[in-house]
Amino acid sequence: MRFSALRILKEGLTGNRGWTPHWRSPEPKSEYDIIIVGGGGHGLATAYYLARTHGLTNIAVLEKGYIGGGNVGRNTTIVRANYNLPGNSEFYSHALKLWEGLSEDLNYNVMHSQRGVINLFHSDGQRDYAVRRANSMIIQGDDAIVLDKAGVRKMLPYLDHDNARFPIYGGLYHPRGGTARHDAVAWGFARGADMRGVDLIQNCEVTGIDIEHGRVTGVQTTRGPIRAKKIGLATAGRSGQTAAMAGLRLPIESSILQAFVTEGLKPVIDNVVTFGMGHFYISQSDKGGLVFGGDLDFYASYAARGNLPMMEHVMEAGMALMPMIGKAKLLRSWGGIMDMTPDGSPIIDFSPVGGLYLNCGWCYGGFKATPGSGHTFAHLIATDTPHPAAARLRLDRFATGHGLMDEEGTGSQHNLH
Amino acid sequence: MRIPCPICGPRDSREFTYRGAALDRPAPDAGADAWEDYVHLRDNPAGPTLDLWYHHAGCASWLKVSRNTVTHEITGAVLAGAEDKA
Amino acid sequence: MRIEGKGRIDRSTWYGFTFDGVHYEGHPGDTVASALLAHDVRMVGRSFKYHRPRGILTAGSAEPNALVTVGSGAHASPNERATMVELTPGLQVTSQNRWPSLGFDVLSVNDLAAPFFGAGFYYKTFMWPKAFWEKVYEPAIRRAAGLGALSGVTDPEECEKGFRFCDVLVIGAGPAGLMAAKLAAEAGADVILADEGTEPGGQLTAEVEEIDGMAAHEWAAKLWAELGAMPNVRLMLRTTVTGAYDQGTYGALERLRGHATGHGPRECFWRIAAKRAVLAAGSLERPVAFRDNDRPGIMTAGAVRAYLNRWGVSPGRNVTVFANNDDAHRTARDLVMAGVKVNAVLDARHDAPKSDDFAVIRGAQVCGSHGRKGLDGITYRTASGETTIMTDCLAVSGGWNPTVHLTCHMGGRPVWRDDILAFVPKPGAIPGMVTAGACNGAFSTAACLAEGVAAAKQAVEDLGLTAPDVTLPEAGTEAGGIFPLWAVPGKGRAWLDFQNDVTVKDVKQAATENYQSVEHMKRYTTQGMATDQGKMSSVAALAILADATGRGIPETGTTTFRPPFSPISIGALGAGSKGSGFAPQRYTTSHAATVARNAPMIEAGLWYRPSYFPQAGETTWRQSCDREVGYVRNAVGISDVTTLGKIDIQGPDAAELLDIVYTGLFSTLKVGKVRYGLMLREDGFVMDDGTTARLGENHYVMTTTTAAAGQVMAHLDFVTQVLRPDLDVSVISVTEQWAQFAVAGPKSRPLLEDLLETTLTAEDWPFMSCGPVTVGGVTGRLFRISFSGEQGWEIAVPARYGASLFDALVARAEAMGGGLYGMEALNVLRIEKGFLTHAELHGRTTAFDLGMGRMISAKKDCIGKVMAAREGLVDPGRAQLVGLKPVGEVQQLVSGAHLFREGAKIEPENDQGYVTSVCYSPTLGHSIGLAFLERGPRRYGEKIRMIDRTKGLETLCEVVNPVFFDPEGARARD
Amino acid sequence: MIELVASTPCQGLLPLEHGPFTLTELTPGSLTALAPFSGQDAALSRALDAAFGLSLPDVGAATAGGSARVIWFGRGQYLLIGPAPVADLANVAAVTDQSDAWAVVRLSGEGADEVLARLVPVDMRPAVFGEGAAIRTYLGHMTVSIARDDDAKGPGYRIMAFRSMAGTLVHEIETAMAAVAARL
Repeated sequence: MRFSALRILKEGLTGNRGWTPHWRSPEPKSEYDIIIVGGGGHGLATAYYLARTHGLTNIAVLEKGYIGGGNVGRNTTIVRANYNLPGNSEFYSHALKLWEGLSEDLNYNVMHSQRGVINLFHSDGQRDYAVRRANSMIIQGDDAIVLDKAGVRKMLPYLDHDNARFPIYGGLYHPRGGTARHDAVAWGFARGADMRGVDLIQNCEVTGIDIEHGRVTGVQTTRGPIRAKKIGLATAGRSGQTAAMAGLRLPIESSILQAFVTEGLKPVIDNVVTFGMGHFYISQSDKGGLVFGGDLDFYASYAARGNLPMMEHVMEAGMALMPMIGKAKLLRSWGGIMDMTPDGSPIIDFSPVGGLYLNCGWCYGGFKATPGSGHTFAHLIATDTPHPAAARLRLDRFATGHGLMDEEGTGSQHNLH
Repeated sequence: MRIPCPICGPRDSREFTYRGAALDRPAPDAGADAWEDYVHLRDNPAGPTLDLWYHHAGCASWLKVSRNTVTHEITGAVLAGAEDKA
Repeated sequence: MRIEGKGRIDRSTWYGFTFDGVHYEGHPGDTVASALLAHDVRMVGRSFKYHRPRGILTAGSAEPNALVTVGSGAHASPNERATMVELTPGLQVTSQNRWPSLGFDVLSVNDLAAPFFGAGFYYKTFMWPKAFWEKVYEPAIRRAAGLGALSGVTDPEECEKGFRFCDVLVIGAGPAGLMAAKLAAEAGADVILADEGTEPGGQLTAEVEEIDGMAAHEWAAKLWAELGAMPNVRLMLRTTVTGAYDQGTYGALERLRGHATGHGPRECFWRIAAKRAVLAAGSLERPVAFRDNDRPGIMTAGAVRAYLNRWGVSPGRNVTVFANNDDAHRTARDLVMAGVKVNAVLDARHDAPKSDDFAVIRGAQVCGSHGRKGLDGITYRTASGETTIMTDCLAVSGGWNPTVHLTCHMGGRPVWRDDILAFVPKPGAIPGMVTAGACNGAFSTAACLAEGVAAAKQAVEDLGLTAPDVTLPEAGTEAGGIFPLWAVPGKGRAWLDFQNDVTVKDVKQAATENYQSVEHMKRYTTQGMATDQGKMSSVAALAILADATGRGIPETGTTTFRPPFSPISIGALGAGSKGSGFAPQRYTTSHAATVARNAPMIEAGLWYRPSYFPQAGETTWRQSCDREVGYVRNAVGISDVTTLGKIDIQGPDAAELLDIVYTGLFSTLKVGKVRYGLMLREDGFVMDDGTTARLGENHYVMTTTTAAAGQVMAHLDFVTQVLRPDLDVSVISVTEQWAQFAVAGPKSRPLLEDLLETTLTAEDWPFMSCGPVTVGGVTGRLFRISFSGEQGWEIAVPARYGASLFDALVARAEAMGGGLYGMEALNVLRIEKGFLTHAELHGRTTAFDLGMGRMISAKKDCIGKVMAAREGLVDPGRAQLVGLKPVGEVQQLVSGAHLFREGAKIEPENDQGYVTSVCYSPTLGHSIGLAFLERGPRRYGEKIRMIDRTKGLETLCEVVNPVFFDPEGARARD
Repeated sequence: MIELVASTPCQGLLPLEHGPFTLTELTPGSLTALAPFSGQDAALSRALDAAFGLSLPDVGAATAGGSARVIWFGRGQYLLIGPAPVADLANVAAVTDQSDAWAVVRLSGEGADEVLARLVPVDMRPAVFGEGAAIRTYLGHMTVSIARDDDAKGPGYRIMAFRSMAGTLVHEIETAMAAVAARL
């Protein structure tokens, strides 16, 4: 079924009786050409692009819970391409281009809203880095504007411009950055993949990866064994466990990132605003809730929930930056499991096991990567060559020291981000 | 979250900073693989783990904390390195 | 309307307030909701999507409909529950989400288009034409969405946060919580009893019943007072426990009464560390879905009782009760006793109990309601057909949901009980928490009292205390039967989520479209995403989903309950951090004198440092900066350098520690000498740099950069405690002990000789030497080091003398044609010399990149040495430090600009490096810059294009040695 | 010879009162960090006893002798307060002058623990944080040392924060004093 205003009109006039499932709930077959482990945003997008771009449809996405239940359903919905370093720069640039046509491509409105991202800076040194980053972005073909104090004040009059502990010197404005409706991204990819014949198998946990002579042959699942020629792992925070099934140890530690939403409010924040000194970022959803987040809870965890110290720190940062939100009430907080790499940048690469491909290490940046990740991972799996936009997202960069992408400069080792 | 500092007693986790899995530093000549293991690769267990915390706002001790990454249960904490100190 | 003789409000006092500009009066003890109902105001808001009229549904914090804005201007607080706002004199209350008025709301037209606005409709449209999404559709959606509005200006009110500790935290002061607190307190435990209400008793405050022969609410008040008199009990009213966190940590929000009269903060967010907790949070009554069940005048049966019994208000003059359980019959009983007309109790059960006091119609289901902006009548269905009756208030009960939320905050899922048709907590879901009373599925008062005692007994015995014998008070044992009824079948729209306008049809449509996981249904329909987080709707919605998908309720499961239990203002959670409160401010001892000289201050590692010192006649910072650079190059400059980290390292193994943490050798440093050191992270990248002086055989003092001082201290503790506990060495920060000043320039020696009344010969005090000195009788430390390339010294005195020494140094310098220099001049001086700061040591550079590869001693191991040798870190193709000098017409250099070969296309593949630091060098008379350039040191003399696309600037530069000035270093050694 | 004039960390900021609470600056004389070398704890304790008539305190505690007192100051670290150190100490411990490193204030008044409850993540009630207690913790976002410091009028708290943060220390305690006083 193709979605459109006309279709809504027709259904509305006929009692909304004609709607059909957005995807099937098939039984798993005994064998597929390709199995994608993980029915989150990246796994679903990978399946979608395998089908759409490469014409491969004998594919299953295996999801242990419900599709879209991982980080794609629990993030702060920010979409941007404002990275500094080679590797990230071209990858997120590629992803943003895919975002820009995604609703039409999927025929599912993902509410991609290019309302602009502003990264504030608070010292001359930070401004210099913003200029460097802005140049990287522009040279990459993306957009960036360095705002001075007055420029930020004009765009974001509600910030504390006069009394802030960390005075605002200016901002790096990325007009094409913005937000999208997170669940819709998962569902849109799911529907698009299903329409092209991909089997989405929910409530199917992979419990083992079968390897013969150094090459994958299939998986064991809670719904029985399934054979496959190729297996792509897209399990985000759980990458450590899924890779371990293939005998691999990854440069990944899983941590908690909390996010927050307030009760609905009339429009008051029109952009995405990032406050680096306070590790705080915020936007307002179309429904009216202020959606915001902060830094990691800073301990390895799979609990998908955080604790008070970081939550309070985020709120304190919010009050420091924009004290007008003091009477907005926090409605809900949640935690995602972040697959943190040593340098804070992702991995899309072959694994040492034949036919097993890795898509992991998304740290806090996975949502905005979704179409780019799926698109380039599909390319890698389908063609056995890295997509040019993701060729630097290599697994061996830590061992060799070549091409590390430590955007924050906090250290290419764990727990320093 | 409260962490049982062996020196100060149970304290709010806001007094601590975290530094990941407690691993033994290899010898300088242990080879590239051993160093890659130490600096970058992680078991990343979903379950019991032993990790390093620094009680920066308290006694300034580095601790090895036995903790469960799924439940956040903490079963113990010892002074890191104390086992080597006579 | 008010009912004489009912309620516990102070009728002798009148409080005036306004709602949408209309003046009303209420009494102390009223909530805004009770006061409005007393005036027969039924419509108080509009729903989110269809802008349907909304009335008061509940009498508590789960209220989804009666959301109002309280106060005005900067004090306006949106989305306040009218059911929770205590009436105070002069309160201004305004309705929300309507335009132009509550009565006439233009967007109520949405309701007519409802057939097109079903679940998830927005995912299926607004895609064409593409540009319209952001330009037309989204702005329209945003404007229509949202509830109340923020003022847009700084919240002028203050909040506070605090910590509390106890043995037993009892959450909820209803019958179960009161008894739990009593037992725990009598056992000798340190008890906190918290309740979100304004008086103790929980549900007892709303009921007509007796405990131990007393009115139940009086029994509660009496026990509360007794508890309050015990030294080991702390009572917290108006305090909502909002979240359960690890190791017995709870979040709680206290609303402060004094605030309304201008005394103190508005709210306090408490973090409570409790060894054990008893959850006695009660239960929440759920509505039943039927056609048009959302009209103002339809409310929960328990709420009708609460308004009558506690506030002396009847929400209607002609009330009908609709229920599937015994409990709701009490509403009819209480109304009749109070003289309010009750049409009938419509009970869906065919075996419902009969009453002598009011009519009970068995097997009846309400299948529709009538009225425009409030209820006029209902239609109900029995076996004999449909009947329409006039009624202005329908009290509905679909049963009660135990308040299990806190037990789910750590991932626990509640357990379905078929006998009471409700989810109850999973035992042990929160370590250390026991549940009791209605939140545990015990619905009779007697059972609540007993469970409270049992739960507290378990808690105190866990703590090793002996539980005393507690006599259970006499109380009612009736819990009431119940029959499953979630939604009355029929045409039309039956509401589940009143605020978000989610109907039974929406849930069914979601199931049809295969959004069958309860999480999918919730997210697709938005059911449960309103401000009540589904408290009023989720169980019914999942029952309908279960039915639509052919699963049972337990297999369908619930969505995840997450903190906070009820919303908390960001102002409370972020209390204290407005303005300068966000982080400590660190001031040097020269701060006041510096500010007095009008120096703009900049932030550095929480410290404040002067940018430059403007003088009369100077109109730009550059003029000041150039003058200050001149002081140092030509006379003498003074600068406060206290902010650099200073760490005393003492002990027999001090030298060995330094050899481990620095790339260079420090064990060979002679006493009285200073050496520059580079510190790596274990991954081989540069962490920090600084000088370290050997003050004695076993005594060094290390300096760190201002920003990295804390990090280096933790690192040294790590090395000494974890990696090398065998070392006998002590590490202690002395940053705060010493006020330290740089004295630099060709006239620095005479200045210091005069100050110290001694000679400082080049032989005794060569470059990179150190030692004790006496300043005005005070023992200080003198270091001959330079960050400017000039002859330089740093003199340190105990901080109490810092301000005084600063004044003395400045006076002497000014007398010698020099003076103060700030961070801008300091930056110019160090760039001229190619010295590094965080602009270059930005965490991604290696010793190799900085041209310091040879500083990694081959004679020993050090932190980071192995990983620094990885091929990627010593690749000759890496960008390495160089100097840049403009050689074309354009002379401007920009930090953050990128570097390209002449003739190369400006694209990422050709990007060869970037500029980190630039300045105009008054010494050399042109701009200079430091940069990282691929294979840079082998390209001196080459021309390179500096490209800044943010300003559209291109500057042709020559690649040069990064030491621009005095490359031999003779001036510093002079 | 120039004359250097000493100033105190909280000069011009204290004393302060709100309701029953008083905050004053203390100038306790010398502050000397003592970190015993490996295995020298007992020797340090003996040396302190010989010089000042007091011993090393336990973790989280203080000892006093005459005008001298020693408080536990962190792992393997103690702070001698009052007299200047004697030379002997340096044989068994790293001795570091910290006399100018800390702002030292005293908070007192009935219910002063309620003021600290706004700032400190440790139970400061007099019954729990007993006489002779001395800990390291946070006050707001500052690391501090807090010790019980009673006088004839009742319980008091000696609070030490970095000298450079004296302004923030006073501001935060004052805000909490006012907030608690407003409830009384």
